[in-house]
Amino acid sequence: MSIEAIINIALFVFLGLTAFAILKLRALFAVVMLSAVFSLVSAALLVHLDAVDVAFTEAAVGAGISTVLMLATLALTSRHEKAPTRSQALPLIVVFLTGFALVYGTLDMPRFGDPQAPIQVHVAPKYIADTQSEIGIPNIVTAVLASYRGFDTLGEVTVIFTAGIGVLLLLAAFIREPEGLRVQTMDHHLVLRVVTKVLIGPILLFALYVQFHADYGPGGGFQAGIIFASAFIIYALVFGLENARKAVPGRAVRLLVACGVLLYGGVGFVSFLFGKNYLNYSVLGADQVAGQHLGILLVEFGVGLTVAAVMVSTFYAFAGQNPPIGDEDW
Amino acid sequence: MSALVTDAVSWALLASGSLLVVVGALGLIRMPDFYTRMHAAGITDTLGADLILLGLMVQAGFSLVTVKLLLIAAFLFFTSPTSTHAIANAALTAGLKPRVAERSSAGKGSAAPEGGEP
Amino acid sequence: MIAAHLPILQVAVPLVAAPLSVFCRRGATAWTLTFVVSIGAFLISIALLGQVLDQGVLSYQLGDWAAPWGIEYRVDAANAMVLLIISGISTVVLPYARVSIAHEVEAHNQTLFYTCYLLCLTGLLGMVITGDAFNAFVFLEIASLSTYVLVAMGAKRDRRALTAAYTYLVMGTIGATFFVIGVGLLYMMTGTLNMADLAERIPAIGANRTLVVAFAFIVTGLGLKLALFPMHLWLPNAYAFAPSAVTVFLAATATKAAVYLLLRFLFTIFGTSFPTFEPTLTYLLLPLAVIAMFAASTVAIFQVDIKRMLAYSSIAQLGYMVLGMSFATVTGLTATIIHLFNHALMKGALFMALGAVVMRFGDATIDTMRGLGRVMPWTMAAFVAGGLSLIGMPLTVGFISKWLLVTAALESGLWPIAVLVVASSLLAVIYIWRVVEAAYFEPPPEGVTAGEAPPALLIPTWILIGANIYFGIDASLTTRVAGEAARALLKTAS
Amino acid sequence: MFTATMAALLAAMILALGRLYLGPTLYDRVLSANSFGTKTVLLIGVMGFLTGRPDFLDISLLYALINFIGTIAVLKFFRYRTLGDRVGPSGDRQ
Amino acid sequence: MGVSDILGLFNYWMVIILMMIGFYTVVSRGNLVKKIVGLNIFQTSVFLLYISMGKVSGGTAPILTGKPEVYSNPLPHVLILTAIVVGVATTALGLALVVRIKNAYDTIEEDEIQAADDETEFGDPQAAEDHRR
Repeated sequence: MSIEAIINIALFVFLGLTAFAILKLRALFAVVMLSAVFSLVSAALLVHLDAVDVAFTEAAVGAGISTVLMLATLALTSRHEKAPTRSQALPLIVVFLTGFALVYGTLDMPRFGDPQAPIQVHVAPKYIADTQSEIGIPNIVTAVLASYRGFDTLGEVTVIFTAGIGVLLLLAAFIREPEGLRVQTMDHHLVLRVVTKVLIGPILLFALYVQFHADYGPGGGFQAGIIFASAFIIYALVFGLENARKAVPGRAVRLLVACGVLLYGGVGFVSFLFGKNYLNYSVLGADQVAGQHLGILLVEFGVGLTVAAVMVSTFYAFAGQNPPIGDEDW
Repeated sequence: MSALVTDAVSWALLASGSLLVVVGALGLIRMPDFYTRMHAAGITDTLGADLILLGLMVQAGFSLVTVKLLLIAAFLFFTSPTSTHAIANAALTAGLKPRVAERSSAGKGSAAPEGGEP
Repeated sequence: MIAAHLPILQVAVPLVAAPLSVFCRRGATAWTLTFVVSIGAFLISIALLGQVLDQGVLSYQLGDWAAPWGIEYRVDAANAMVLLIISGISTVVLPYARVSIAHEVEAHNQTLFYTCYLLCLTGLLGMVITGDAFNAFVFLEIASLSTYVLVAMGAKRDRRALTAAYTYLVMGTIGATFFVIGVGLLYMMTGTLNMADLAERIPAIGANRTLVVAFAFIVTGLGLKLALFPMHLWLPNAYAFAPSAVTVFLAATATKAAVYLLLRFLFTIFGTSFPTFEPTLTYLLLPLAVIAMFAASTVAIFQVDIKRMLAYSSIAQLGYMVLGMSFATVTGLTATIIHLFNHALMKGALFMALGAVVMRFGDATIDTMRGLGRVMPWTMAAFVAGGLSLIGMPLTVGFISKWLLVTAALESGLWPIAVLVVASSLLAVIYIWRVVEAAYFEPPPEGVTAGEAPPALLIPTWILIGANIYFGIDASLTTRVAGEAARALLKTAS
Repeated sequence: MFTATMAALLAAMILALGRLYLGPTLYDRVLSANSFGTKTVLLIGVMGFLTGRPDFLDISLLYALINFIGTIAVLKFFRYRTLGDRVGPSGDRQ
Repeated sequence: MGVSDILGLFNYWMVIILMMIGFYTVVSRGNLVKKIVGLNIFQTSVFLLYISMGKVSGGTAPILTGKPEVYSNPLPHVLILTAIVVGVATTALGLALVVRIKNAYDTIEEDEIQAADDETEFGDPQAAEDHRR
C-alpha cells in the first residue's frame, strides 16, 4: 500500500471517529468543536483528493463560519442535549435501509481513481483541454465555475443572498437596541487586542490576494469573501460589536449584499447588447480570452462582495441578539 | 554535496519538530489536569510547528513556497501562544483551579481576582 | 431579438429584481416592483408557451457554451405549462398579498418579505425551466430556502410557524441531499449532467446497480419535496401556519414544481425502458398514491383547523397527480399535468377564501366558520365554489381532472382504481360539507357582525373561481396543452 | 522523511481528538481543538511536499487564520456568553 | 470481489458510513442544534462522494502547470463548491430558526416543543396525551 492510500484511510478513519463522537456526545459545545474538527479533517482529505479549491472553501465555511454561527446559537439557547426519549428503532431501520441501498449501488461503480471512468472521458476532458485556449487562465476550476457553468454560480450567489435575507427577516427584529446600554468588550485582554490589531491588516491583504489570484491558484470570490468577513468578525469579537457596526453599519451591509448579486446578474445582461446569450463574457474584451478574463474578474468580485456582506450581516444578526443565559449556568 | 547538507538539515528539523509534536500530544492526553495539559500542548506545539515549517522551508529553497511557509510560521508564532494565553486566562477567570497539592483550598470560591488579568 | 432570449429572461428578470427590491425603502415600493416583475414573468411564460406550441422544443445555451459543457435551458410543452402556472398564480396572488401581508407580517419586514418572495419565484421558475440536472438542484434550493423563510413569517400570528419552518427545513434538506446523491451517481455513471445527454446515455449503459440506486434516491428525494404520502409530514403545519398569501402561493406552485421535476426525471431522463421504471410505478407509486388519496382525505375530515384540513387535502390531491403518472400512458400523464394546473386554481381559490377569514378573525378553525355564510357571504360562496371543484363537480376544473384520471385508469384496464378515484371524492364531499354545514346551517356566535373581506382579497379569489369555472366548461385549451406536454414527456410523436 | 513527519502528525492528531472527546472541562476541549487545528495546518503543508506540488499553502494559511478566529470566538462565548457585546448591570461576572 | 475491489470502493463505503451517521443524527436526535450538526455531516459526506469520484490515480490538482500532466476531474469540484454554499446557507437559516424557536418556546428540544404545541391545540396536556393514544 502506498503512503497516499494510508493517508486516505487514516483521514477517513478520523472522520468516522469524529462523526461517531458527535452522535454520542450530549454536551453541545463539544459537538460544535467536533463538527469544526470534522470539517478540518474533511478539508485535509479534499486536498489529498486534489480538490484544493473545495478544501479552501470547506475549511472557511465548515470550520470557520458555521462554527461561529453555531457557537452564537449555543450562547443564545442551551448547551446540553436531553437524552433521547423516543424509540430509536424506526430511524435505525430507515438509516440501515438507506445505507444498504447505497452499498448495493457501489458494486457497479467505477473503481476509485480509475482514469477510464465515464466521468473522466466524457464532458470533463474538454475543460482540461480547452481552458487554456478558450478562457486563458490556468485554474480550470475557476474557469468552469465562472464561465462554462457560470449560471450555476449565479444561482450559488443567489442562494447565499437568500440565506442572508432570510436571516435578516428572522432575526433583525430581535437585534438589541444599542442606545443606553453599557457596552462591554474584550478591552482588558491586552494581548488579544494587540495581536488582533496587528493581524487584521494582513488578513485583509490575504483576502484581496485570494480574490484576485483565483485565476492562477486556489481561491476565488467565495473564499475571499469569507476571509474578508472573518477580519470583520474578529474585529467585532475583540473590539465589540458596536465598534464594528460603527465601521460598517448594518444598512450598508444589506445594500452591499444586493450589489454583489446585481453585479453578477448585470454582467450577464451586457452580452445581450452584442446579440450574444446571457453570461457570454467574450464580448467584454477585444478578443475572447480578454473578454472571458474580464468577465470572470467581475463576477468573482460580485461573488466576493455578496458573500462577505452576507457573512457580516449574518454575524451581526446572531451576535446582536439578547443572551438569555444566566451567569449561574456555568 | 549541498543537496545532501540541506537534506540533512531539513530532516533534522523535521524529525525534531515531529518529536515535539508527538510529545506535546502525549502530554495533552496523559497529563492530570487542564493547566498541565495546556503546558504540554501549548509550548511544544508552537515550537514543533515552527520547526516543521522551518524544515519544509529548507526543502523548498528560495521560492514563493518559502515565503508562504514563512507567513504561516509567523502567523502560528503569533496566534498559537495568544490562543493558549487566552484559553488559560478564560479558564482561570471562570474559576477553574489548578490542581495543586494541599494549599489550593485557600483561594477557593470566587474566581481569580481582577488583578490576575493582564 | 428579445424573443430569442425569452427562456433566460423568464428567470433572470425576477433574479435581478430580488436584489433590486432590497433598495426599496418602503414595503409598498417593493410590492410594486414584485408585481410588475411577476406580470412580466407571466407574459414571458405565455410567449414561451406560444413559441413552444409553434416551433417545438426551445433550447437556450447559457454563455453560448454548447450543451453538455455549458448549462442549457430547454423548454418543451411540459415545462412551459408549469412555468405558466407558477407565474400566473404569482400574478394573481400578489394583489391579494399586498393587503394580507401588510396585515400578517411585521411592518419592518415588508420590504425583505417581497425580496424573499421574488427569490422563491426565481427558484421555482429556474428549477422548472432548466435542462441541467445540477442546475435544477441549485434553483430547487433557492426556492426551498426562501420558502422556509416565507413560512416562518407566519410567526407573528402563531409561533408554530417557526417549528413548521424548521421541520420543513430539515425534511427539505434531506430530500435535496438525496436528490444530489442521486444526481451524483447518475453523473458518475454517465459523465454528464445535461438532461438530454443523460437521456441518451442511460439506455446505452444497460442494467446497472448504481443507476438503479440513483433512480431510487432521486425518486425518494423528490418524493420528500412533493410530499408523497409517507413523506408528507412537513406539509400540513407548513401550510397551516404560513401567512395566508404564502400558503396560497406554495399550495399552488411549490409542490407542482417538484411533481414536474419528478416527471422529467422519470420519463425524460430514465425513460420507460429503464429496468426499474415499470415496477416502481406499478408497485410503489400507484399504491402510495391510492393510500395518499384515502389516508390524507380521512385525516382531513378530523381537522379542527381548516387551513390544515386543506393541507391534508393537498396531500390527497398530490396522490391523484402521482396516480396519473403511475399509469405511464398519454392519458394518465395528461391527467397529471392538467391536474397540476387545475389543482393550482382550486387550492389557490380555497386558501384565498380562508386567508380572508384569517384576516378578519385571526384564525380559521371549524368554530370560526360558524355562521360565516351570512357574515362573509362572498368569501364563503367562493369557498363553496372552490370546494365543489375540489370534489369534482361537473362544470368545474375538478371534474375535468377526475374524468381524465378515470379514463386513464380504465384505458390501462385498472377499473378498481377508477372506482377508488370516484370513492375518494366522497371523502372530499365529507370534509367540505363540514365547513359548509358550519357556515350555513349554524348561527354566527354572539357579537359577530356581518362584514365582508376587502375587495383586494375578494377580487383575486373570484378571478381564480372564475378560472375554475371557465376551464371547467371549456377545457379544450388546457387539454390540448396538457396532451402536448404528456406526449413530449413520453417522447411519442404528436 | 516526509512520511515520518506525516505519521507523527497523524498520531498527534488522534491523541488530540481523544482529549477533545474525553474533555472533561470545556477548556480542555478548546485547547485540544486548537491544537488539532495547528496539526492540520502542518499536515496540509507536508502533504503538498509529499505529492510534489507544494504551491497550495494558501490553504494552510487560511486554516491557521480560521483556527485563531475559532478560538477567539469560543473564548468570547465562554467569558461573555455571547458573541455580541455583553450588556446589562450584571456585567461580565459578579 | 478481490482486494483491488475493496480498496477501489473503500472511499465510497467510508463515505456511506459517514453519511449514515449524519443521517441518523438528524432523524434520531431531538435537539434542534444537534440535528443541524447532523445535516452538516450528511452534506459534507456527500461532498466527499463527489470529490472521490473525480480523483484520478496519479492525477494532480486541476490547475494547469504548463507541463503535460494528468489532472483530476475539475467538474465535481465546481459542483461541490456550489453545494458547500448551499450547505452553509441552510445551516445559517436553520440556526436562525432555532434562535427564534428558543425565544418563542424557551426550549430547543423537539419533545418539549411538541408538548407545548399539543397544549395550545387541545387545552391541557392531559387531553393532548389522550388524543395521542
